[in-house]
Amino acid sequence: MSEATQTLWLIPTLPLLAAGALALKPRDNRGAAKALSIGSMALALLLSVRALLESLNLQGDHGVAREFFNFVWLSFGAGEAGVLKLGFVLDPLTAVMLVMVTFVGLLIFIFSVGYMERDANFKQFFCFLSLFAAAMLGLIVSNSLLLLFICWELVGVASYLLIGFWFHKPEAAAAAKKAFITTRIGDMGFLLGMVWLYAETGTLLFYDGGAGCLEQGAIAALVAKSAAGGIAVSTCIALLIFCGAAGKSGQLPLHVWLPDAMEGPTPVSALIHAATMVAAGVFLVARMFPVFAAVPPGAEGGAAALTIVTWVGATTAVFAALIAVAQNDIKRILAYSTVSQLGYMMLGIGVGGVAVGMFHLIMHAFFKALLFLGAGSVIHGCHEEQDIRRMGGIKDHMPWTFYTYAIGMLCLTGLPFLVGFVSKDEILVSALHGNTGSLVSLLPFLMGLFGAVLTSFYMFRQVFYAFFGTYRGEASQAPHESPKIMIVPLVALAAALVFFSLPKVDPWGWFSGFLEGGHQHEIPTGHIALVIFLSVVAFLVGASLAYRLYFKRGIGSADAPDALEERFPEAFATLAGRFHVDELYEASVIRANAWLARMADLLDRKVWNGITQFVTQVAVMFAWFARLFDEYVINQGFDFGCRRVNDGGRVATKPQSGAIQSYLRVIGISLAVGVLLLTWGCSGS
Amino acid sequence: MQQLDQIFVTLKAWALGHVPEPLQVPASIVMSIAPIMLVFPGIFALTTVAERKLLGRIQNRLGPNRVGPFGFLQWAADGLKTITKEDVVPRNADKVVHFLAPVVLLVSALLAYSVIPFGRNMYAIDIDAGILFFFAVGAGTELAVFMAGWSSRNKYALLGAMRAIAQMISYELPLLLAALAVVMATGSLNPNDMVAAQEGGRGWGAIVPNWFVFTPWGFVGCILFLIAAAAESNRSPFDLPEAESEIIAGYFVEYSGMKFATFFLAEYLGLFVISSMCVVLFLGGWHAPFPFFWCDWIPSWAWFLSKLACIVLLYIWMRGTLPRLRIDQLMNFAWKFMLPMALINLVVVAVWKYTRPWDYFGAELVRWLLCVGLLALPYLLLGRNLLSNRKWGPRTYRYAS
Amino acid sequence: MDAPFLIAAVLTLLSAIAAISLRNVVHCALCLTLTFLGLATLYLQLGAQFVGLTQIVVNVGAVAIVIVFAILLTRSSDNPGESRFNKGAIWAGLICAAVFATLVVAINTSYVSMKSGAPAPPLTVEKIGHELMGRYVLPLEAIALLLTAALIGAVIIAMKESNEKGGGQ
Amino acid sequence: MTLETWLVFSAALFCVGLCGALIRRNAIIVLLSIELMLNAANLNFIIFWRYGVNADAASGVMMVIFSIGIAAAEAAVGLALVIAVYRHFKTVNLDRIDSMKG
Repeated sequence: MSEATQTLWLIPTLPLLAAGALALKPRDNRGAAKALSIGSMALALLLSVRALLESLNLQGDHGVAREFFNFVWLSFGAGEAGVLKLGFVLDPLTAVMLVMVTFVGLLIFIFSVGYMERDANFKQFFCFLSLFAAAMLGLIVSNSLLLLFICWELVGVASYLLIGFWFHKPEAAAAAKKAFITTRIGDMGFLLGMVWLYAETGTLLFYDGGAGCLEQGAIAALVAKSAAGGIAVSTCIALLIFCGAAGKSGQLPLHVWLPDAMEGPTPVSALIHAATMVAAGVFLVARMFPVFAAVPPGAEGGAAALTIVTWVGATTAVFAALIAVAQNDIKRILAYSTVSQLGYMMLGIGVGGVAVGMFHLIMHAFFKALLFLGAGSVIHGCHEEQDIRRMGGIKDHMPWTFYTYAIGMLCLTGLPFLVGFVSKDEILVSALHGNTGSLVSLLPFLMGLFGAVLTSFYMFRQVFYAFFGTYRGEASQAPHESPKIMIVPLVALAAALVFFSLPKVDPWGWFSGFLEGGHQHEIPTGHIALVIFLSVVAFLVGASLAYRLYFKRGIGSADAPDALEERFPEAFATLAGRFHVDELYEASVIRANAWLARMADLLDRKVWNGITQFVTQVAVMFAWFARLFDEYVINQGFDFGCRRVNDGGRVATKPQSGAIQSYLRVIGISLAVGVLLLTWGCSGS
Repeated sequence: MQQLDQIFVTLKAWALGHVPEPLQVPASIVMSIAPIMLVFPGIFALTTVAERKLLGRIQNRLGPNRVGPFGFLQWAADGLKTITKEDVVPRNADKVVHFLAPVVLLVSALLAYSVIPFGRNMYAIDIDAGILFFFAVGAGTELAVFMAGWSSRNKYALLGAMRAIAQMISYELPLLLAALAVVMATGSLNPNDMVAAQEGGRGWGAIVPNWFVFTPWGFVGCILFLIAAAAESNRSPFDLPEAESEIIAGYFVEYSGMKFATFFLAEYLGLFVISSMCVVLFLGGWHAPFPFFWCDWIPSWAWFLSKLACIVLLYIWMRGTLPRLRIDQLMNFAWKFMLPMALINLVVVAVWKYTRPWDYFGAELVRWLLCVGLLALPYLLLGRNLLSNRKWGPRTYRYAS
Repeated sequence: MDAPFLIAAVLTLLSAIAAISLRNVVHCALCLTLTFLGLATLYLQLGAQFVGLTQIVVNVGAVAIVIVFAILLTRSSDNPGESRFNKGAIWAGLICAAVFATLVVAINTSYVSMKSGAPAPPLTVEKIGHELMGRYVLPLEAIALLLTAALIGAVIIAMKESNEKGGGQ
Repeated sequence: MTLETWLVFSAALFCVGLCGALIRRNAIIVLLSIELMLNAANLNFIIFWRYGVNADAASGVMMVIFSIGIAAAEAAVGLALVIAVYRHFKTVNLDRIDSMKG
């Protein structure tokens, strides 16, 4: 076992310690907040790079290089079966995620120093950020589904705190609650899947030298059994766990929280949407890929679980992209874009395996972080204005922001030969390659292509709105460039993207080789060429449409209706209303919930209350008897006794008249009697 | 000379010889009392005239000058007048007590004379605790004053009585303590022993008499005694109880005629007897001041009476000179000066007695200096304290309200 | 029984009875003074000269005056319409008579009265002084302490409430 | 003059004092009666000193001297108490001063 594996636990521990230390610091200790959180993150980055190098070193001939380090967490019974183990694993998946998260996270931390400069709770913000980073890193390095789950929930808590960071805004508080509760629905499935997995395999460790749940023996056992309806247990477990992943990654039914989470500070948006939390779901699927991909022997077709993942991903990609077309909030557009891209990732994993999905995840993390930070810079420069209709022409005011933003945007839209084009292209290639000839199986590919067109369209629309034309905000408050500490991360991310896009670098080749252990899919060259052509067309179509609609015509004023809206008002309204998913949920789930609550209330009132009433009445009856006994037997007896004592006292106080002369009389009598007794006594003797 | 000195004693013995045996005791009593009851009222009569003449002289006027030669028979006129005046008693007065008050006062004043030795072998009774008797009888004075003031049912009378009692009680303490100094020095309560202790003289040719007034403590004691005696007998400047200008003669405002005269008489008799006690205690009693031969020619009772006359004249002089005190000054003087001085005087007496056995050269001088110092220092301190200028708050009247 | 004793005893007893029965409280106090004087003469008759004179000095000169003062300070409480005797006066009188009777019986039956020693020799003041400074020096000091305490205590008790009004001498 | 005569006289004086303490309403008179009783007791001391078996001992006289001192103290404190009581109750009538009544 290498030293890097043994010290793997340090990577999440460093930000955790920073968070703990910050929690104890005084409130206005900004210097410590900056130094501790950024320092811990930088150290974590260094350790992650070291782990990546170590992992590269280990890369041998025999498949994927993997090292793990397990320890007993608690023991509740005798023998090997009675212990619960946790552990850390170092494999290519972990290594690239670590480097990505720490690198992007570090840049976001640095950006936050500038962005949150004026905030009163500066220290608290960094405390939460550090906690979030710690949880995320813990999630990545864990070799146990249980540890992963713990960190998963910690990520949820941290995101709750961060989204609701400006809790004095009611929207922020509501968004935080929404995020937390929505993901909790998915987590419920995750928990069930985990418990089922433990019940079947007796372990939650991923890799344990042949005894782990992702290893050959366990998978074989899982596929051998089948649950109700003839579905393999592995598929059921995979789908349950996918619920959790869908919740975290904002897949279709559970995507509603993600756009709302834009209420948090922009660095939080960047951190959550770009690099980490949303990626956690994809990462989970990638981590559990063996379970998802397990196919019962003798079953025809691909793995059922992966098919569902594919469909969910494709649907989400198109769905979210459609909504993004009609949004006006700069961050909200990016949020729906994120949801859409997450759909791509799921699609990629579903059709092309871990490497395809993860590559898009990593690349997306870079350019989406860049976009979010750029958007943060724009918002910052435009005096907290988020509506793109009130921006415009700010490329002259904020050149650095504009050019970096442009690089990120072009990556996202898939300008050919940029790294974003490559990652998306791989997904589409895999999707095309995976079809079985039927139209239905070709549909994911077509949806992906349509999504690409939409992506190109809405991103160009946004850029044309925000950066070109004339400034439509208040003239007195012209936009200004952001401080250097915010520009530096932008430039760094843009530089990274440009670096990845250099023809000599070929990140995809290296990445797939590293992650898949040299095992390459054989894809026909014809497919590749077709897909490249279609992608370029899609990009051009989206871009030219946007150009015609928004750049050529120009945008009149901030309150003028959208070009699309003028043409298709009803469709645009539907899109602007986000397909009314929130309203649908309001009408269905929440209404049902309310109805259930009412039923429970009725049950409580009528049934349980009746029973309780009866029991109470019985008790009251007993109490009544007890009271009678008390009142007429004990009390009266006591009163009687007291009265007698009182009477006695009154009699005894009679002589105590307070008149001293009455006492003196008694003394006189006793004197006489005493003298008489004395006299008789003396004469008698 | 011996005959003249003992003439009254001889006379009494001679007269008793003519009295039948069973009546000798009462006769002896009568013969002891009668001269006192005759002589001192006579002196009183003379004193009233003398006082008025002297006061007149001091105040630059003539005084009584109509009755007799130079007005010297004024006392007879006054006596006759008071006897013949109507006796007015207030309707609401407590008649019995009102009547008894001057009687009690007179009786207690007269009783006090019984222990005074007026001359060699001239005393009414010779009891062991003569001084104690003197003061015990004096206690009746306060009671009489109260009776007079209370029974009159008069606001001023009661006020005066209360003032008088408060003053008498306050000054009785220094009076007693001053007398106690002599008791300590002589080791006896008998006035005869005290007179005997002051016989002879000291110094070259015994020129300085052995009177106690010529010792440090005796001098201080004598002064204290004289001041306290003036207060006891309500003499000016301590005549607040009968201040005419404030409470129209105080407790005997409601007395008239013979009763008023009785009060007057009793007051003067009290003054005489307390002055006599002062003579006995400090001024050598009936002893002659000098050991010269011609001094023996003058009878002892004459010496006594002349000393008494000196003190009475001193009081008259004081009355003509000093203004009346305020009540708070009076009380402060009694409790903050007289009483501490009298107590310190007792200590000095003890020191004086303790140092008597010293017989080395100059011991006498050291003794004197020691005692004078012991008295002078407190005198200065107390006097300064008394004279220190203090602010008086508004007075609250508790008894008169 | 000789005449001086009879006179003094009758005077004492009568004034004592008057002291407890007269309506006017001041008269009572004066009668008490007379009783004290009578008792003093009885002491003198018994040969206790010093005690007799001390009795006069203390009781007539001080106690009587204090009582008189107290009467004057509490004067306004007199209620002319009210009886001067309390409710149980008859019983109290009977009790007193019974006490007197028993005491007389006790005196007459006591063997102490059967024998009587020689009359005591006259007690000079000097001897009393020596006794006081010798055998009885401790009680004397105790009495001195008691008198001081009583003096201070009486002043404090009597002044307590008048202090609030500004106080007097 | 016999011992019994003296004793009966002092007993009579004592009973007069007792009677006064028992029947009078005025607290001052009660105090006065107590003085009377004390004096009767003093008289007894003197009587027994005078007619006692050991007449040479001056203890009877001494006792009376101390007793007189104590009586003076008692009178002072007692009358101060009466004055304090009077200030509080506005009366010296003992029948009305019964706030210690049971």
